[in-house]
Amino acid sequence: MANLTLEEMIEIQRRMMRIRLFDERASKMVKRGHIPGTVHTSIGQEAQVVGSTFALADGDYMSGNHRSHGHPIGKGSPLGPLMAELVGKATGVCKGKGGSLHLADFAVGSLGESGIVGSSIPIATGAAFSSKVLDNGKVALAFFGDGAANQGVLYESMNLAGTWMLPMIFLCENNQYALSTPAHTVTSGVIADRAAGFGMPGIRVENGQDVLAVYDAVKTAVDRARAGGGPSLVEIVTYRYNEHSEGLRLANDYRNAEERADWLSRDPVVLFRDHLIAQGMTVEQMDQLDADVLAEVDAAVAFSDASPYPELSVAFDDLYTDKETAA
Amino acid sequence: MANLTLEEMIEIQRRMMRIRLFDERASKMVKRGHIPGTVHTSIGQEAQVVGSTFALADGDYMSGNHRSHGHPIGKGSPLGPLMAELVGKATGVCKGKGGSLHLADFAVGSLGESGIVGSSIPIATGAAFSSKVLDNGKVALAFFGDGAANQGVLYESMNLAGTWMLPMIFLCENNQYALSTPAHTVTSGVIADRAAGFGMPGIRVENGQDVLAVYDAVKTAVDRARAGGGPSLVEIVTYRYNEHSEGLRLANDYRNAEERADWLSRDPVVLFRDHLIAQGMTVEQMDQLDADVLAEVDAAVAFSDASPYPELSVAFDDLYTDKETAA
Amino acid sequence: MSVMSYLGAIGAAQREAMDADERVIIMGEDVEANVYGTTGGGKSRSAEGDFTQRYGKNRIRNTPISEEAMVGAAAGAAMTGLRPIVDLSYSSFLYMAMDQFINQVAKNRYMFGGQASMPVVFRSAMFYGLNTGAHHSDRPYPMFMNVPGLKIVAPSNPTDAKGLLRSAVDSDDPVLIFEACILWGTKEEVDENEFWIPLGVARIARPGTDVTVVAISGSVPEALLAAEDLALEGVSVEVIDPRTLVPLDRNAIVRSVVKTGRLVVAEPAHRTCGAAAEISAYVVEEAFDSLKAPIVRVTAPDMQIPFSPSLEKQMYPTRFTIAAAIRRVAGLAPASEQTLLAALHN
Amino acid sequence: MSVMSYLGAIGAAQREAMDADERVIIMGEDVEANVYGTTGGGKSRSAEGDFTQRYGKNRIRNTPISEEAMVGAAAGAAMTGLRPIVDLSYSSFLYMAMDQFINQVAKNRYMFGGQASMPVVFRSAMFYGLNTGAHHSDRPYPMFMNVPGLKIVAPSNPTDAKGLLRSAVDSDDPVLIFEACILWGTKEEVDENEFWIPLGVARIARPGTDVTVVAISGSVPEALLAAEDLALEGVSVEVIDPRTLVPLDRNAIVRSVVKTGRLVVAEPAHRTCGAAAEISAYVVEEAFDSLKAPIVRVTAPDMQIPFSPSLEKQMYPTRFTIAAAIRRVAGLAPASEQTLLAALHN
Ligand SMILES: Cc1ncc(C[n+]2csc(CCOP(=O)(O)OP(=O)(O)O)c2C)c(N)n1
Ligand SMILES: Cc1ncc(C[n+]2csc(CCOP(=O)(O)OP(=O)(O)O)c2C)c(N)n1
Ligand SMILES: [Mg+2]
Ligand SMILES: [Mg+2]
Repeated sequence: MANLTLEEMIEIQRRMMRIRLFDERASKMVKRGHIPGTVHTSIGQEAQVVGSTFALADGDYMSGNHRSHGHPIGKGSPLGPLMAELVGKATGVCKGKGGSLHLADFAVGSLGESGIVGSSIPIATGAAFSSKVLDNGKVALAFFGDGAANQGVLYESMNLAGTWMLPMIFLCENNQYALSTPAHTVTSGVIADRAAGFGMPGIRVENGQDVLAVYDAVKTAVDRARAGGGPSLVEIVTYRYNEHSEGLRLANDYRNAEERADWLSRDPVVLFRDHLIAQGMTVEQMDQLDADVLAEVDAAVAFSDASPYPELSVAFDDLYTDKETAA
Repeated sequence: MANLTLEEMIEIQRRMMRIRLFDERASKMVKRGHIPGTVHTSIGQEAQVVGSTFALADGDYMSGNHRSHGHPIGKGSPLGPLMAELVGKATGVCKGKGGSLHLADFAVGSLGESGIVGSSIPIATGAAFSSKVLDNGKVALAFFGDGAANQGVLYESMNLAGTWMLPMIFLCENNQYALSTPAHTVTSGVIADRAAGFGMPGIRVENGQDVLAVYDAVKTAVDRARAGGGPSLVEIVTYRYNEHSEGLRLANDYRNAEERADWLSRDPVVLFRDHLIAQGMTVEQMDQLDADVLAEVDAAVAFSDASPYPELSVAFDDLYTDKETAA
Repeated sequence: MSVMSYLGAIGAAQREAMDADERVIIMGEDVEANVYGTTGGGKSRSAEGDFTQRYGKNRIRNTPISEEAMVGAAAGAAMTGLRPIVDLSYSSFLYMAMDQFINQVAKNRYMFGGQASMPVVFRSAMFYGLNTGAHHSDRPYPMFMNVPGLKIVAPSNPTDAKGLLRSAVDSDDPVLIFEACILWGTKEEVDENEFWIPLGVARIARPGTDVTVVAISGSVPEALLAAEDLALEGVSVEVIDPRTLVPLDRNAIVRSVVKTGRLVVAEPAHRTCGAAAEISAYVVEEAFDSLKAPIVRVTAPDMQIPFSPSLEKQMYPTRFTIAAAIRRVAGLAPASEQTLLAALHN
Repeated sequence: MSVMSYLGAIGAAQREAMDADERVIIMGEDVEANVYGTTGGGKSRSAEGDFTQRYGKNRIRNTPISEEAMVGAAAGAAMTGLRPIVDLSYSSFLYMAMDQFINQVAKNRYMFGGQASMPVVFRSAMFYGLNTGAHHSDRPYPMFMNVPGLKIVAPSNPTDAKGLLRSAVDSDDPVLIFEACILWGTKEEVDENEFWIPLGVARIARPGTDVTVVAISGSVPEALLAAEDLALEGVSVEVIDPRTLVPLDRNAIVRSVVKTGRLVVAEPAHRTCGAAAEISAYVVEEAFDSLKAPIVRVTAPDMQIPFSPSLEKQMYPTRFTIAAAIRRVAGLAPASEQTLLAALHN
């Protein structure tokens, strides 16, 4: 079981709340047109995200997907430049060039979220490979969804990581749907069970709303990877509370009310708040934590609001390292 | 155990001998420059090939790879147009446009060999899909090597076939090397074990030189598929006697003499010849079979020799069904 | 006739094709729930008229997110009796299946000496200009034009979207249709009866005599606006919409240039090795003596697409940049700085 | 100086790069056994000097046949401290990894606002003209030219192969090198000391004054032969080898055309949307007034590659087809029918 100090557990709750409140704000901003395009929230999946990122060390790498805000937040990225990025401001973590789908914060080991489903899995694999060649003790983790679990590149990467014994965690966020498509209708077999054929442990965390259960499973895999034991596949069963993306409206509801109510009754941030209170924290302390995080989110929005849009000309920077090659 | 008549078993031996003698001839022709480019022989893998193709019905589909001659021969394709194709003659099964790497004979359900490793697996999957939609009772089989087993498209196809319960056999020809690379150095886990995670049976035939063992395993999978039981993965352990491709010469020998001697001592065509003799065939009868097949190969070469090269202009046919679109 | 959106016209064509031929099936991610709006009631996202109810799950197939297997399986199915329409949603997902497109879909028939035919349609949408960032904004049709064996269609209006899709489904060769999302909302009167627009025949979107503009996909409406603007200055612009890029109606383009002597090519793809390069090179080779001025390309720059709206808006041909190119080849003075500034900040 | 083959020069450059920088590693299928001849002794396939012995299995890595993961992993490794050289053997295997090339390798740095750099080299060989059939004969560099963010190199001789590879490895941006197998045997004196040829600088392979021929990769030697042939008839042909296609030395090409007024572009890729189209379109846009004749492209037709030697030989530009194009732009009568027949049956 998790061997965490109270302080660490408070930090876990703080990061989960950051995701919750950041994404709730982002959702509103999309609906009001303050954020262009759309965003995919991790609301409901906070335990799955933070349980995973918290099991990594500061210098460790990770890559992610379109459900993108939680990962860097969970890894400790400050909120201001993330929010500014969502809005398309020059102070965004990617200078406004990436947007929600393509957050990256190399300072915290976030090598990039990918709008293309499955596409960033080999990037994390390559980071694990460089760790191994350079022998620098870093571990890499790739986040991907239940839908992405049917992209072939996952199995190529698992095989490569298994063959080369790379320090790597393949982390499947099984929120049971890929857009409108229920996982069981397009997935043959069980995702975690696919690990065995690729010579690595496959762990399925059935209660992905319990952040400590997630942390334990991922930490075991991280420790194993760091010790030279090679890669693992960890599948975490969870649920997204919102629609696939903000603003999307489908005529058919593909999820039923009972299912939703059941998952809502096991809200990860509420569960862990209660756990912390059981551990001796007061209600006031927890309320204060929420208020602090809300202030952080407010500050992030204020930071974004106060930031300029990028100059037209910067669109032509950053493609190549040398300016001459660019058109 | 295989429920085959003596006649059927003789036909199996005939097809194995066709592959052996056709490929031995092709090898010589490459070395003499009669066949342009190179070819990849199935010598040593005859039991694996014919045990598989013989388990299919006449109308069933299959797709293959660069080690390409055995598959259509095993499925009953006449040798003349195959040999003419290798030489690049107008009477070739693909009119000289395909060559060794791209044999196809739709008349026997051969949907094409692929020079690109792994690339034809979804083609067979699509054939199985059309069988299912059209409900025509056909089964499809995809041949691929141990090397190809690390292409992601295999797992995408397995998942699709598993989800849609397609009548499909994924047939891995594990000859233990991909070119110079030993399978165990680039494969994490056991190929057949990968089936379980994709919700299908995975069978490993350890003695792939025993054509009846191969036949039994594949026939079970074919029957299951035809009965609506969905796909299977069958891995057959075998060995190629020749170099990866004819004419290739590597400075380093990546296979050792002992290993080779062991496999040579279990030559599939010798083993099954002995089996047939034990079943009551005479040595003379078996010699006659060999002589008949040799005559077939001679006739195929004669057919090819007598055939013209294609006219220059035909290079510009067959790209599109309508001639106008072509350049 | 009835008013249809571009998206609605695609839905209508799919319905007609499904009704006309049992071998036509639709497969893709989220097609059962009509997420992308072309497997629903024919007008927009809607539950009624739902294709899944109408045609059943045997013919309307949600796929896993496995583009490579999906494209290859559609090819294999097309070789063995079906006529699949594959919905690949965004054009930038085509890369996942590039091997299948090039090595199987395009080469198969040729390599096998004509044994197979490949009646399959691949639809995908170019989401450029909608602040979706670099991963979702691609316009990759030029790279497919370099692959012999594919047919490539890029409709610019609802009528063409409907009529070309019917021809694509009826083609025995593989067809890739690139739809521009910025056109999805476009509405016009479209014949609700069946009709087919042949592949390989350009449309003169606006006749003219002084300058030819060949415009592709989402650049067609912009070119028409530019032509209107220039008409006010007395320049008569002929706008040609090739509609299909392979086969390309090269004769129609050359005919026009022989008449006008001046050519601008506008398209939303990246510049280098784009369709505009091909059209320019072809015209200079075949109609050199008719040319009175350089051929000018108006394209996206060789730059990936930034997310920020403030950056993205300058990336694609607009009425203003096309007009500027027309002015250049017509020998007119550039528009006033004011107009150009207005253009950049519109 | 010492005599090196094209293949040997690549091996030599790889050895130099591995010696110069520990972060350089080589990965690919069958590189440990030196199957493709560039991880051996430096001259040809050979056991001595074997890279695996010299650099160890940590830096010389056989990969599974998983091109997509291989390319993506190389990208991820490049973002985190290594400088991989990836041997993809045949160019037509690049399609397997197209998503990684376009969506990760090319876009990564831009999307992330310059946070990452991507120092990785992808080598592959175009096996055209060797009767390997459609799957192995591709020359797909034009489609990569349409992808901003990649650098693209196509050396035509051993010296360039060596010097450009060194610059590619030292580049902090991703570089794709397309090597033509028909050039592998080419030999010349090459400096065995380290040298670098900058990316983006064309080479005047033969100076001339009457006609400019821009030739790419395997078409360079053919263009030089055509130039020799035409010299006998008093036509002075300037042959330009761009060497790198991105960045493309556009100025060098325009300078030459301004001088000669006549341009032929020869390349082994398919015609539509090829590099020749780009070069032609660029020149007509920038040097229209200098042009005295149409720009003529000599390319492979828009046709997949047939296997039969009797069919394949007519597919690529040759000294004869290039000479015919030069004659056309120079206003000379076509060569006699005899010469052309000889060409087809050579
Ligand atoms: C290659 C590719 N195919 C399809 C899509 C469109 N798409 C975006 S998100 C998504 C669903 C992803 O589901 P999953 O992997 O389970 O992640 P989740 O959204 O549930 O977190 C799809 C189909 C895409 N972005 N990339
Ligand atoms: C996509 C792709 N990658 C690499 C190659 C080069 N190649 C041809 S055959 C081969 C080895 C294949 O091994 P395996 O699948 O085990 O088949 P085998 O030759 O052993 O029958 C390789 C690497 C290829 N043709 N296609
Ligand atoms: Mg999901
Ligand atoms: Mg093998």
